[in-house]
Amino acid sequence: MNLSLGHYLVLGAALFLIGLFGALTRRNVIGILMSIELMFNAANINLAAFNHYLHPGGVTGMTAALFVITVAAAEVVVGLALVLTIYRNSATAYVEDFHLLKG
Amino acid sequence: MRMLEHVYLIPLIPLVASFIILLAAPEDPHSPMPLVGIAAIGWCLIQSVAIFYGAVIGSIHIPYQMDWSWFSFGATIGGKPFLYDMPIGVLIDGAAVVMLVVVCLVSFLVQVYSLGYMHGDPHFKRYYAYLSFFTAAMLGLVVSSNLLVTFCCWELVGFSSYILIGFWFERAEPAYAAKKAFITTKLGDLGLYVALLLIFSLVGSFQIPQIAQFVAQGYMPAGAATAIGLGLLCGAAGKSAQFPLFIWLPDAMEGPTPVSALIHAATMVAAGIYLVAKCYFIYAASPIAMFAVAWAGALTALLAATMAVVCYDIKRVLAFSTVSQLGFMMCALGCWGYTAGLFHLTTHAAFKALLFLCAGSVIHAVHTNDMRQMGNLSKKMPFTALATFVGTCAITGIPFLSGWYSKDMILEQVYEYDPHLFFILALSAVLTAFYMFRLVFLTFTGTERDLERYRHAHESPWTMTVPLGILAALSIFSGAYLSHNHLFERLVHFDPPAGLMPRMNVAPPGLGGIVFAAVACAILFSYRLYGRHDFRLAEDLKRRLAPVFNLLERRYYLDDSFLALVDLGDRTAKMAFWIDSEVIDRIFVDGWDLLAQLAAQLGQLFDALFIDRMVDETGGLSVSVGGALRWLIRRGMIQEYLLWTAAVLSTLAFLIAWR
Amino acid sequence: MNILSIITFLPLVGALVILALPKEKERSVQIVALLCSGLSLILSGALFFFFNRQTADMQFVERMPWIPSINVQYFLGVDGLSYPLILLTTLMTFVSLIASLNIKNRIKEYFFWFLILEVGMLGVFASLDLVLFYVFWEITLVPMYFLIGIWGGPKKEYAAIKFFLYTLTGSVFMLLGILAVYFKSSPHTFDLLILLQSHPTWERSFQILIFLAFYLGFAVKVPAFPFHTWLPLAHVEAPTAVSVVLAAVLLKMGVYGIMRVSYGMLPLGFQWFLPYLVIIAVINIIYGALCAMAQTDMKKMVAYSSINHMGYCLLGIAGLTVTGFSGAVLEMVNHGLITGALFLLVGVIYDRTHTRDIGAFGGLAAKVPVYAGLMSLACFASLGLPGLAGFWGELLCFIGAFPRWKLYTGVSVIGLLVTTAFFLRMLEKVFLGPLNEKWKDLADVDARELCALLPLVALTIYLGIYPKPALDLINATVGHMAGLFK
Amino acid sequence: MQNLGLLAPEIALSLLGLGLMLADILAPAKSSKLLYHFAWVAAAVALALIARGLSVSGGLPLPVSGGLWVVDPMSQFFKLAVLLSVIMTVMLCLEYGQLPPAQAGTFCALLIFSTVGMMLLVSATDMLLVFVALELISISSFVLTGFERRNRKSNEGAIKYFLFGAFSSAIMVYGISLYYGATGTTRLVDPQSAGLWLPALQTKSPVFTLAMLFILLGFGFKAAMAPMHFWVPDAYEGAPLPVAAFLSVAPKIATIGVLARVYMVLVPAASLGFTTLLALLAMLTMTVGNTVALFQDNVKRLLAYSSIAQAGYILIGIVAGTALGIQGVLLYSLVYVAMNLGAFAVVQAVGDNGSRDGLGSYELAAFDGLAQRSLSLALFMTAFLLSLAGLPPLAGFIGKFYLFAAALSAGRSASGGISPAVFYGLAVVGVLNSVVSVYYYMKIAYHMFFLPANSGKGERLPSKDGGPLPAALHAGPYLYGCLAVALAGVLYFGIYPDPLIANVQLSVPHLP
Amino acid sequence: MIEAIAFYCMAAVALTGAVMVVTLRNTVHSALALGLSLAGVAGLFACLGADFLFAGQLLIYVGGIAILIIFAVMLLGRASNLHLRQINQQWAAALLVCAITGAGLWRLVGIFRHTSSSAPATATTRSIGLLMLGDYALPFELISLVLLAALLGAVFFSRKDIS
Repeated sequence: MNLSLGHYLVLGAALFLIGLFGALTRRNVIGILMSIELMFNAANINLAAFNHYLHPGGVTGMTAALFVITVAAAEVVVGLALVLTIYRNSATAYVEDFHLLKG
Repeated sequence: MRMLEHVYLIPLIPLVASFIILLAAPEDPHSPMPLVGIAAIGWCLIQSVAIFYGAVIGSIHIPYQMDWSWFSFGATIGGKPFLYDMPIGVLIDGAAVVMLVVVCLVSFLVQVYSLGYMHGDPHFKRYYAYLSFFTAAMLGLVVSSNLLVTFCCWELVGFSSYILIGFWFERAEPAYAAKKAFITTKLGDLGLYVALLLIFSLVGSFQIPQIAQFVAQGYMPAGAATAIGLGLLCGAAGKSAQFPLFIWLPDAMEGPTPVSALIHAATMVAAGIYLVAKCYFIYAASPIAMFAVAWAGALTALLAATMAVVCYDIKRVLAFSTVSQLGFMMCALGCWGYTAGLFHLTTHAAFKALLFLCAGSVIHAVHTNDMRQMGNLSKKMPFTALATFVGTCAITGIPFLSGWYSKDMILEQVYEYDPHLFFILALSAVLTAFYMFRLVFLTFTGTERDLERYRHAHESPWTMTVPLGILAALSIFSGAYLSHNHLFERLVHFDPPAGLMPRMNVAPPGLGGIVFAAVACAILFSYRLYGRHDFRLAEDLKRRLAPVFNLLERRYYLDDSFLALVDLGDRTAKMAFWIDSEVIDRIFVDGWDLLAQLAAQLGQLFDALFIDRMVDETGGLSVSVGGALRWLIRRGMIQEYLLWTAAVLSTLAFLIAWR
Repeated sequence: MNILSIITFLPLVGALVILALPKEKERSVQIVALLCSGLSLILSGALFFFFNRQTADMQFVERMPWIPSINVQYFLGVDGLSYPLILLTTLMTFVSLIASLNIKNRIKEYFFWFLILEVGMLGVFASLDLVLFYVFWEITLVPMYFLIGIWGGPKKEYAAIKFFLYTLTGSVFMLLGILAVYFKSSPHTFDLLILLQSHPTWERSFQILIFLAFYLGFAVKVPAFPFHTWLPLAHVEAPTAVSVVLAAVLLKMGVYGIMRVSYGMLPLGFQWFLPYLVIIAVINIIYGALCAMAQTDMKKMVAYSSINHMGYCLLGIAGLTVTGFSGAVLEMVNHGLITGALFLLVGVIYDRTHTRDIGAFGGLAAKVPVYAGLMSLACFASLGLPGLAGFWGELLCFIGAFPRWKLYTGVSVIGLLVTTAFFLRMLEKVFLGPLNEKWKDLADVDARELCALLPLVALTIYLGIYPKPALDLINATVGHMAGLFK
Repeated sequence: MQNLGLLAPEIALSLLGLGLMLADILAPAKSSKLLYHFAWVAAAVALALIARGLSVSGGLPLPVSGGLWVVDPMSQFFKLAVLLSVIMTVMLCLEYGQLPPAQAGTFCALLIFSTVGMMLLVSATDMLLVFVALELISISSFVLTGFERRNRKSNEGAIKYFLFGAFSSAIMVYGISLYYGATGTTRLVDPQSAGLWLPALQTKSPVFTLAMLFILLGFGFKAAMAPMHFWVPDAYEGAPLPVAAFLSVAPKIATIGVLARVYMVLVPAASLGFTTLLALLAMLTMTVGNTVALFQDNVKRLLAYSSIAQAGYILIGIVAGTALGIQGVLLYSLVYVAMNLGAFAVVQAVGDNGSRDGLGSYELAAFDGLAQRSLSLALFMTAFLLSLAGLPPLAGFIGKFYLFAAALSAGRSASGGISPAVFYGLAVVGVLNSVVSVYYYMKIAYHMFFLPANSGKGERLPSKDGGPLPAALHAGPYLYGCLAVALAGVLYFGIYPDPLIANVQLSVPHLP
Repeated sequence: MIEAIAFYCMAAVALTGAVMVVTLRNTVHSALALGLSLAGVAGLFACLGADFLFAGQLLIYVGGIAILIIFAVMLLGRASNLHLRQINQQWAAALLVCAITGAGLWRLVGIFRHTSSSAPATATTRSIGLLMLGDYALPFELISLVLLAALLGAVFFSRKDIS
């Protein structure tokens, strides 16, 4: 059997959905962060797969994926720093505990 | 002096005088300012008499008309736009000439009389200002050539009546009576108002000659003429206290008695009659309106007379009598008796003013209106008694007194038109004789029933008796003078357009004699009941006819109907306001409220669906759209935010992908 | 000569000067306010002698581009419809400012807002460009909000926001209407005079829709049933002088708008709406009067009587005759003067007794004769006694409406009776009868109040006896307007 | 490579931002104010460079396109607006007491970096550039939001903002990947021809439309468009006030700029069949913003909801998609900068006055009797609020006027299966919303003018010494300067908007 | 055939890791699973012939981000209580949302079900480098600012108050 673009897209979509589910349900901030990383990865798979199957002449998709990886890294850095600060202030990393601001 | 050319001065001089009196001097019970008013009206009297004299000897030509431009406004009649130049002016015809004399004369005498009657009143000066203002308005009504100006004066007359009835405003009753008078007459004025609108929409002018011409040329549709006629009648019924709007007049007796004499006997209440006469050409074009006038008059004459029979308040008896007599006039007008009606108006002015002033004199002496507390006053105030007797004879129609001429003329005219009406009027005439003599007997003869009051009674000062004398003289002689050589008929007559005059019956000779016989019987009956020292028979009769008496004393429940009407108005008002504040306001202003309630329900729905959320919900249910939307964010949970977002996103993605 | 601009913006200058003055200089603030609005009054009064009464054209026109990109102009001008209202505005503002001299707290802000309000009102009547018109229209809202909200009665906040929201709801639809008209016209323009002539090419359904949008804006202001419920509340809560301006001028903006914009620009829509308009007018007249009758609060009663009187204006307009239009304009002016006086008078007694309950008084005429006299005069003028100004406006409205709406006019005459009834009842309960001992030390009107009242009373009498000056201003314009509708 | 000279302002600003970091190290902690001055000077320099660029090439630079970015009047317009808002924000920071002075350099640098991101964002015509620029803005904003490190509200606002931001950028990236799949490039314009490049075959393909939907939501996050608005009130309330002011203005209009470029010009929403969708979102945005704002007692939060609603109004112009719509969007964006920043400035003057704990002083109750404490501040606030509500003669009115006009004109010329009712309905919902908005704007006015300064209404935190609040309220010169600029804009553009409109109109025909 | 086996293996690794990330109670384990999943994705990149990307993924993601996260989780220590459930109560709703999204995405998959590639895998590093310094120079430079900003932020949050 031959692998089609569909296979990769299914995989990407599955990863995206798992990430989405995690982002919506994990109680821990870091858990959410990790889930979001999964969503980024889903996008990266898409980019690479599209590049390979549909636009094999260029490398735009892969380059874009690299940019995404970098940006994701930057986000994680800030996010973790933030989580640590909050943890220092209020000793919790569960998002349910963040409800000072509401309404 | 060119009296006629300066006839416009007649209303203006009292008007100016009124303002001078009102503004030029401070309030003072002994103010000399009334002399200004008397002087003004004196001048008017001289001028009026001069015009009258000129008209009688034919040295001046009537009708006389003179107009000035007042203001203008755009109008469209029959699709044709034009700038209507509203004139203000005078129109002096025979009726106006006579009315001028009547009004000026009575006004003059009443003002002189009031010097005595009102002397020492804290608002003495103001009283004269009001009187002068009234006179001005009334004279304006008489001389105006413009129906709208007439209406304006008509309203101002009503206003003067309001302030004069309520002159002693510190007491509650006059205040109430004044209001009642104004509102009741205003009710009638609505008809007049609509009639005016109708006239203008058809004719495009308020000028009486132009309207007359319009009618004469046959442009006026019969239906419109009827409507206008009825509208005018409505107004006249209010002002002239015709059935069923006469309820205000008895109450109006709360005002000072000279005021009653002037306004509610001689002049203002005659304005309605005068108005019908002034617009007689319209009635001529509408048999229905004519018919209505006749019957309204006849009914009024009878009903008022019956009510007078049971009344003990001397002024109210006179008031009912006035109403009844006005009914005579109205009926006469309704029976093509233009001359007869106005003739009676003229003579009635004299003797009714006389009677009121006499009553005033009596009240001045005994300080009560109740005839049951009087009696035998002829001993104390013979002149007044004599004057009253003269007046009573005149109104009763004792031959060769003024009332006899005019009433006879009416009865004849009415009989010729419609015998049914004649019988009603004849009956009224008989009743009139009865209750008027009842008044005389109760007041001036018999025994003194209230010794305290009797002891203090005294004859009035000359300022009051002199006018009485003059009026008494007029009551005796005016009829003879005016009917001599058909003087009045020559002066005041209406020429019906050809073919409009209905076929008439011929009055049998001796009709007057039969009526007089009946009247004489009534007088005797009255003497039998009230002329002696004991009233047993009267009491007995009263007991036997209790339901009838009751009905009459309650004034046929018309007052109650009026009150019920007022009450209905109040209720309607309250209901309207309730609707306003509870319904319309709710819907249209606090429409948000409605939305909010809906939203609250929505919020409840949410909670029902996500029942576990309710556990956390500490605050009450949200109360608006915003509340419902806010529900999404109320807990401040980031993942809930994400969920909502993702839900919308997923739905949209699904829809767009598969569309 | 930019005379109209000067008249309109003089109060703005005053407002800015007041803003620059320190809070403590209360006397100067008052003087500046009176000076500016007085000057505006004098100038607008001076126009009376230069106003050409023979033409229906706009006069004293000022026109310059304002936002040329979308063809918005700064376009002012007056004709017989707007000039009387401008005169009324300057007069009533001046009078109200005099009456406001007894305001004790936050004087600077008060006069500032009041002058801004005057700018808005004058601008509405003077502007001939729809955008400009709308701008001025909205400018009136804000000062009113503050004037009611800060210096008002117990429920002032609610009244203020109710007034604001209610009026704004109406006017935003007007804004949409303005835009729709703009895009409909070709070339696109907001020029009212051009728009007044371009309607023949607009289809009926469009006109009806746009008419409704405009009507919503105007009807709220009039206020026409059923959009009137803000009015009693606003009036009752507003301070005296604000009530005066509200009744005397702001309500007129609605009627003016209907006459100027809706009628001329959207004849088909207007025609479509006519049967409803006349019914609304009748409801306004009778219902307003009935509601007034149910009141025990004098101010509220007068407020409802305003609804009743605005009904006459609407009736006159619905007649579609030149007489009706004259009547509507005249009634606007007269009602302004009379109701202004009534509110001032109610304010006078409220200042002294802190109650407006009709039942709380009795027999005051003996105690305060001048006040009683003035009040009676104003009441009788309001109920349409001939010889006072109110009569003529009503009469002309009725005459104008009668040919087309015989039945409705006939019915609405009942309004006259009810009006009489409640005014007389009020007079009876407050002034007549035995004196209520509680008020035996009541003082009569003082000089300031008299200063504010006398011009109104004098004009009421003058116009009642001799309405020619007012009618001459109006005639040419309304004649032209009525001719439009063929 | 394209002419880098066109990017001179951005480059200069980045360099100055780097310089700021260096200066932070060198400058002593005491003179932190100096860094703020450095920052606004940097922004002013960029501003001047843009202005110079506009003036040398005969008023307007020719649009350069076909690459990753364009420099055209529209982009320059937005850049000017962004820079203006940055300068005003720095002015606010100068008066704000809650920022740690030691970290002024970090703060300013982040501010400048995010500004660079915005400037590139409005110029971008490439999805990748858009994404990176957006991330630059986001990451800087996250940090800025949490800048009051010891304040738990600030922390919480930052983390919520961060999570929401990361989540939506993940979705957006997924969208970009689909976009790449559908088109084979990340460009929004055709590299070969300088004109509009619309992958004609692709617009109806689900891949492309889904991509555009995901990207739209990514933009929606920054522009605070419902249903991506949830973070807004929390982040604004938590953020230091100048940051909240900045966030409510600069990123929002920059995103609006790119949104307009993408969905009006490059890939018109109508061609995607997104018109109804966008209209619905616009209505939802307005309604959410306005109705929820009715309930707010915290002024920062209230203004946050108000800014959501404002975004909804701007969306009307984008939905209309006509030239008039673009004009409206541009116009409103600039006007919005002035009025919203002005409003926030007053809030800062009131809320930051005296109390160091930063809690509760942004409650509505803090505005009680402001008119008596400082009439000028109250009047300033009133002007800004009324402008936000869209009342003439203030600038907000002109903006709304244009937007509603755009909707109506779009409705008149609606074609291609789109019902005109969509546009008319949008206009009607818009005006109704502006009525609703008056209610809460006037609620602030109610507190300022109607209530006495020391009324017991609403609990107010006592000041440190427990005494009553100071009778008079004084704000510093920078704040007043900021207010004056804002008011000048609000009044000038309201009364005489023609110069602005003329410029806005000029920018329309130059769009690629 | 080998490609297919490699794909399925890597896909299994990536998906299993991903599911573990979102389901495991212990956050440390989750973080480890994340590393696994990311590695799987890296393998997929390799399958696609994206050599540079494969390297980048391994270096940055697996070697950088995943490790960083593990460190952070360790630092939080007590926060990863094992006895607490790590999935909140809205999981059902979330599942529904995911299902709907999935249904939408399924349409896309359907379009490309039979798209296959015959292009041979080539070395991409050079091309990527050229692209980054050519067309994508601007975003490339901008990325540095992004990283700088992230760095500033991280430093700011982590350092102790000077006062």
